[in-house]
Amino acid sequence: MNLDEPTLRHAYETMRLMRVFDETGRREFLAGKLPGFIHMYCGEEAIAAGICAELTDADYIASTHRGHGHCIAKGCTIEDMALEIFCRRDGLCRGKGGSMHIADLKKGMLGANAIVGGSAPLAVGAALKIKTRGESNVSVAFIGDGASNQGTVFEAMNLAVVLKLPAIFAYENNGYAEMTGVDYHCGSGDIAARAGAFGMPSHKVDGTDYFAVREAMAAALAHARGGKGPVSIECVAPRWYGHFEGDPQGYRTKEEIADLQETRDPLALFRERAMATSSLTEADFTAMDAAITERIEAAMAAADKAPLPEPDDLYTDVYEVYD
Amino acid sequence: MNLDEPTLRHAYETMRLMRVFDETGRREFLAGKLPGFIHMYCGEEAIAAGICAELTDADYIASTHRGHGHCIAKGCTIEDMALEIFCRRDGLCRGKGGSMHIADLKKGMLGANAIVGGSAPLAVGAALKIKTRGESNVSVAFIGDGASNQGTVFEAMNLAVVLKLPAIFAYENNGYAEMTGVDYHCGSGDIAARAGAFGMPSHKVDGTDYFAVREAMAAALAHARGGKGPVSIECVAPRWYGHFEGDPQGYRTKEEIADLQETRDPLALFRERAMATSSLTEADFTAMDAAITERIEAAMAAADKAPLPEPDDLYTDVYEVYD
Amino acid sequence: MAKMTMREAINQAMRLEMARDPDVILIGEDVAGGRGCPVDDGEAAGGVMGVTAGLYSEFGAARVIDTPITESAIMGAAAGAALTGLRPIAELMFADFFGVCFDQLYNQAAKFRYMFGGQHGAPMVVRTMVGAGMGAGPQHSQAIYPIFAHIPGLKVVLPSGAYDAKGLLIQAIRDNDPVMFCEHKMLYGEEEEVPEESYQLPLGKARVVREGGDVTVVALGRMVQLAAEAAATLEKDSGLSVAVIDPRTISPLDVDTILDSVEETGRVVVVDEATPICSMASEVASMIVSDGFSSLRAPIRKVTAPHTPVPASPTLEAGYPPTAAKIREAIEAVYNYR
Amino acid sequence: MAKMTMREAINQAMRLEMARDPDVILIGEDVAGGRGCPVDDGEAAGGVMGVTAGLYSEFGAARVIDTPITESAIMGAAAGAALTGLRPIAELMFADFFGVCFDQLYNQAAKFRYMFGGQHGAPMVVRTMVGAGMGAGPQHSQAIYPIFAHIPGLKVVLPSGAYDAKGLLIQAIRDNDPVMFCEHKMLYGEEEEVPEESYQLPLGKARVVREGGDVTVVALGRMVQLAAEAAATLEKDSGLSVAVIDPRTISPLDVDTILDSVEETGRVVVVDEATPICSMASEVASMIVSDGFSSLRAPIRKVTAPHTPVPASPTLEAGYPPTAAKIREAIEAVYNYR
Ligand SMILES: Cc1ncc(C[n+]2csc(CCOP(=O)(O)OP(=O)(O)O)c2C)c(N)n1
Ligand SMILES: Cc1ncc(C[n+]2csc(CCOP(=O)(O)OP(=O)(O)O)c2C)c(N)n1
Ligand SMILES: [Mg+2]
Ligand SMILES: [Mg+2]
Repeated sequence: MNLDEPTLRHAYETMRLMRVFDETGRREFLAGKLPGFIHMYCGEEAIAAGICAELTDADYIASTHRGHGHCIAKGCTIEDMALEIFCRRDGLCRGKGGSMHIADLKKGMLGANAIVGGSAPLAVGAALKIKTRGESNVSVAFIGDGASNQGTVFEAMNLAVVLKLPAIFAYENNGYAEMTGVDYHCGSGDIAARAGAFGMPSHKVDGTDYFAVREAMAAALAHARGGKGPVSIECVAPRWYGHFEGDPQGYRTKEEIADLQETRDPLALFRERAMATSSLTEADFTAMDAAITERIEAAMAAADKAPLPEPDDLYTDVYEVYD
Repeated sequence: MNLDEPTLRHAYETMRLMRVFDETGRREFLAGKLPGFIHMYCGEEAIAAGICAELTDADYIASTHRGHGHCIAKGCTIEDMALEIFCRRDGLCRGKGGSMHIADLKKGMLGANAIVGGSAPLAVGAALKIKTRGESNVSVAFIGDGASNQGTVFEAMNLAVVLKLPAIFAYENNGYAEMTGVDYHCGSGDIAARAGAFGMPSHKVDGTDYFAVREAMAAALAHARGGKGPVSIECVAPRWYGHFEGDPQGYRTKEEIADLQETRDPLALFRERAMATSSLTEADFTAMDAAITERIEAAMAAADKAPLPEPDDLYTDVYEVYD
Repeated sequence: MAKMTMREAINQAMRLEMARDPDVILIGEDVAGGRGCPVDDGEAAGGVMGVTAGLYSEFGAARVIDTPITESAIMGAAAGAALTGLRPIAELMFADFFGVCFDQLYNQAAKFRYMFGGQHGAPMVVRTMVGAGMGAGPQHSQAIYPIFAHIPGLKVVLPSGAYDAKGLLIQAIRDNDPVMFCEHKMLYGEEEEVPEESYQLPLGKARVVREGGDVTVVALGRMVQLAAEAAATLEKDSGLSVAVIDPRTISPLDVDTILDSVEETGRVVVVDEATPICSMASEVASMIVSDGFSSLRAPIRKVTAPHTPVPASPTLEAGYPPTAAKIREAIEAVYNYR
Repeated sequence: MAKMTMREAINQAMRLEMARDPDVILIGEDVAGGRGCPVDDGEAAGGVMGVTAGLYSEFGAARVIDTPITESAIMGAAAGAALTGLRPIAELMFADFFGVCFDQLYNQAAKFRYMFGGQHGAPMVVRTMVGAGMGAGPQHSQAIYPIFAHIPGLKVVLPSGAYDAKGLLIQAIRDNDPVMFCEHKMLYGEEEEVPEESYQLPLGKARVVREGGDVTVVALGRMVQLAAEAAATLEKDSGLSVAVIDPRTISPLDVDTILDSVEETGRVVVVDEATPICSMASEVASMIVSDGFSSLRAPIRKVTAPHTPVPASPTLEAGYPPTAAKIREAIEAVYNYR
């Protein structure tokens, strides 16, 4: 897979935005500024970036509780996202959704989802809309390794095969479902093969390798846009942080994480390869990093100062208010 | 597989009881004597008989809406069953369950189930009890081809593998889920292979062949009783009647059914093979048939005349009555 | 005006809306008559109760979609399609099955509009069968709609006959939020006068089935007929004047029509086939004691099913839902209360 | 007597019962601290909220069972094990997730006893987290228990603090029918005096939190504290004498204790954090207007969440559940009604 320089830049910036958005968000969370739960995507950036690289606003994604990376990859602006995770009036969901329900329909981002396995049937529904209208877009469900066992996900895969829908099941195998290891919770030990047995082409790739993910997705897109039905892709990329902020991670070692950061950092791996195959330099990356840090700091600071919802907003956006 | 004469007699009688129980029940239903829905097992007798042949009362089965055959195979007496499908006071469930909820816990028969896919998690639960208590029994879920797509069933298979439970998933592929064909509703076209991808040994057999079913079950039993975890068996045996009584079956031909009855009658196939490999004669079978018909007619007639529940039974068997 | 069964009226509502709007699709088990069979007969079924018969032949496989028996996938697919622009009608064959798929309705479809800050809702209708009467036992006979009504974001419709069913279903399909459309299985064969053409009935507007100044009866679904019967008998026998109100939609509930009547009568009976705890019968009673207390002149009597599952035995089932006799007795009790 | 958090009290109840009865097992997600990880540390978690911490170390993998994230399989496994002889405690992490698994509870476990004609029930406890207050948004903050209470065959417990939680949980584990044990997440850290030894509190018996002759307040779960606070303030400020009743179990409901108090006061406020339609607040109000009408001297006021999802924003969430101020206002309103 050979990508030109603007594409490489864009890919890197996308991943870098994810990294810095989450690490900065983490700082704000630990400072008590964000409510609820927050789930870090660090270590998995190449998955969302690779899966969404060739999608447009007319394609759909349905996301998970760990959704910030997906949003960024799908083109949500981080300023709007920051407002939402701060639960501000002008956030993407007016502060009613927060981190676990962030959505941006105009970008085809159908929402983070705090129900494990909730994304898959919804993505199939968007694929059904695409097919009914005769469009050539696709719909992607992001699904964690833990979520891969949920009945809803299996049902969704079967229905997508039966109706030959342009749905792509993007499995994010980050090694853990909360505190439970994938080797324990997935009885077959192989998410991709299990998906394949539902009757669709199935890929398994290194989820820390942007190029590998993007390549698998390109094949999936050709298949799905060609009217041949759904595809699944399992991307393996262990997470760097706890399940959510506050998880002390007694179930894994500091060494595992240090080793991951050293040898399987999707951004570092990308930089290396990009510098070897294009004219991008260390300095280019440093400049991109700096710009992104600045942008995200500004976004977080603005969000922190942005207006809160009005108390009466509690009652809006339901079809009907009872008293 | 070589079986001695008493075993062959018992097997045939079991299947014949199923056949006559359902065909006589059908007559009573059409005469307006049975309430609700009734689902015929004709054509599939060898499945229940083969699966349950070596089970004892200490093994469990969890059944489906099409459960009469499973009951008989598991040792429920047809007199008690007749009382229940007539919804009489002295029926197995005091008339509160009826055909779709018939259960006999002392026989390890954990209930027919009117929720498609409902049986699988329950059977896994019984297997969990077996394992927790350190017993050597097994627990079987009967699952239709249509039910094989339900999320609950996939979840149950995965959990059984994860916990290495003595659970056996007996798929009854009778060609249809109500009016929908298996080739349509099962995306992969192969229930057994899909089950195998969950990480368990998986068999596929001709469900009209008692000996084939029993042989596959013997292997499954050795595996499950040996503490090696769950097994699945797909048994293929098309049904002879409509989904329920009242289904005009516009979606299939009279010829298909005639051909089935001619060439794939589990009882006829059994008789042939038994006569070829034992000293059982045509006359023996005729005698068994006559005895069974007589017994079932008597059971149905008795049930028809048996006392109804008392109106106040409406309020019993709930932990607490509100008024 | 022609007589039409409720089954026909519902079928016609779908047909009219599908003809009018290409975004309306129908998805569910055997709604297209069953696919993948030796005989490809779109008229073979049309759902187990025949309610969707003929729609497959008219609108084709792209819009009348048979599915595997996977209700979470069906409801989720409808919700996802609704969120992105279609107006699906999804069939949940028996409402009793909500337990395998409710997340996609209550946490997803029903909450989209709110949790996405108003970006979009899920304009979908879930058609589903409720109620006892067929001897089908505990898992196929429930009137489980109070659970739907509990959920903010779900509207819940409960037609008591063919005329209402048609107008309410057309309205429900055009509504921009998810609507649970609960069809009582014992009403499918009941006939009423129903216009051939399209018409809409608003959601949240009760029907005053009969006027009356002595007692107010609020009855739901199949109970409306029985309540009207009881009222007529009492008027004939004892000269009582009994108002019967059919809310038609239980969420939103037409509070005003009920309170207006209570203001006149001060005496109330609520009749529902659902089990009593946290039910619509309780909801209506509690609404009245909160907002109509000053009119109340007697205890409110709820006539409901008992707090038990539905037994299979017809003998027992006959005593399960309210009967006209029990309703009459309750009306007399509140009327005679001093 | 030692002070103990509700988290500790619940942990202790499970520990005591598991030590007493080998048939009691615990099954759920991460209840054993997470299996299959590089570090096999049974103390690592104990459920996301740490409620089951230490049980894995004490009772081992055969009785403290981690599962995949498959709630239907978990609840079904518990139901099947309960039907065949065990007494499982199954954890449904957040009650909000009931929508992916409710069938195994409501159509299966809850109906066994009835639909099998009394052969056997499902002696199991489902421990689950409810309530708003963490800013966790629409799918992790619901007080969804009215839906559980609607179902015949399910008992529903809603402890308001550590002492009750321990005694009620022990009782629930020994009960022969399925019990939904709803733990408010904002109460886990709250301390009360709790005996170290085992004790049981009956299901279906309310606690009179404070006596009072002017107004009866029925409050549920976390609302009990707020109601008691409001009552105390009013007594101090205006000399009002306000009874506060905590039903402790909402199914079965201790109707008598409530009616006794209403007989004295004639004025009622019901406080619940759940959304209002077909809720326990409505249930209690409707029960009173049916069975305590002659005592009633004012409209019943329900103080509940609005009929909306729970917003993530803490600003909005703060206005979502009832507050002591709103409860106080309602008490004054019913007190002053003439
Ligand atoms: C239906 C449901 N069950 C349980 C949870 C609680 N929960 C939230 S995230 C999570 C783990 C998900 O694991 P995985 O799918 O691997 O995603 P990851 O967090 O690793 O990205 C669990 C159990 C939930 N939100 N929804
Ligand atoms: C959850 C659920 N969905 C739908 C139904 C309605 N239903 C009853 S039987 C049936 C078909 C089942 O097909 P299969 O599993 O192949 O069993 P078979 O009837 O062929 O024995 C359906 C759809 C149900 N009872 N439960
Ligand atoms: Mg994971
Ligand atoms: Mg079948």
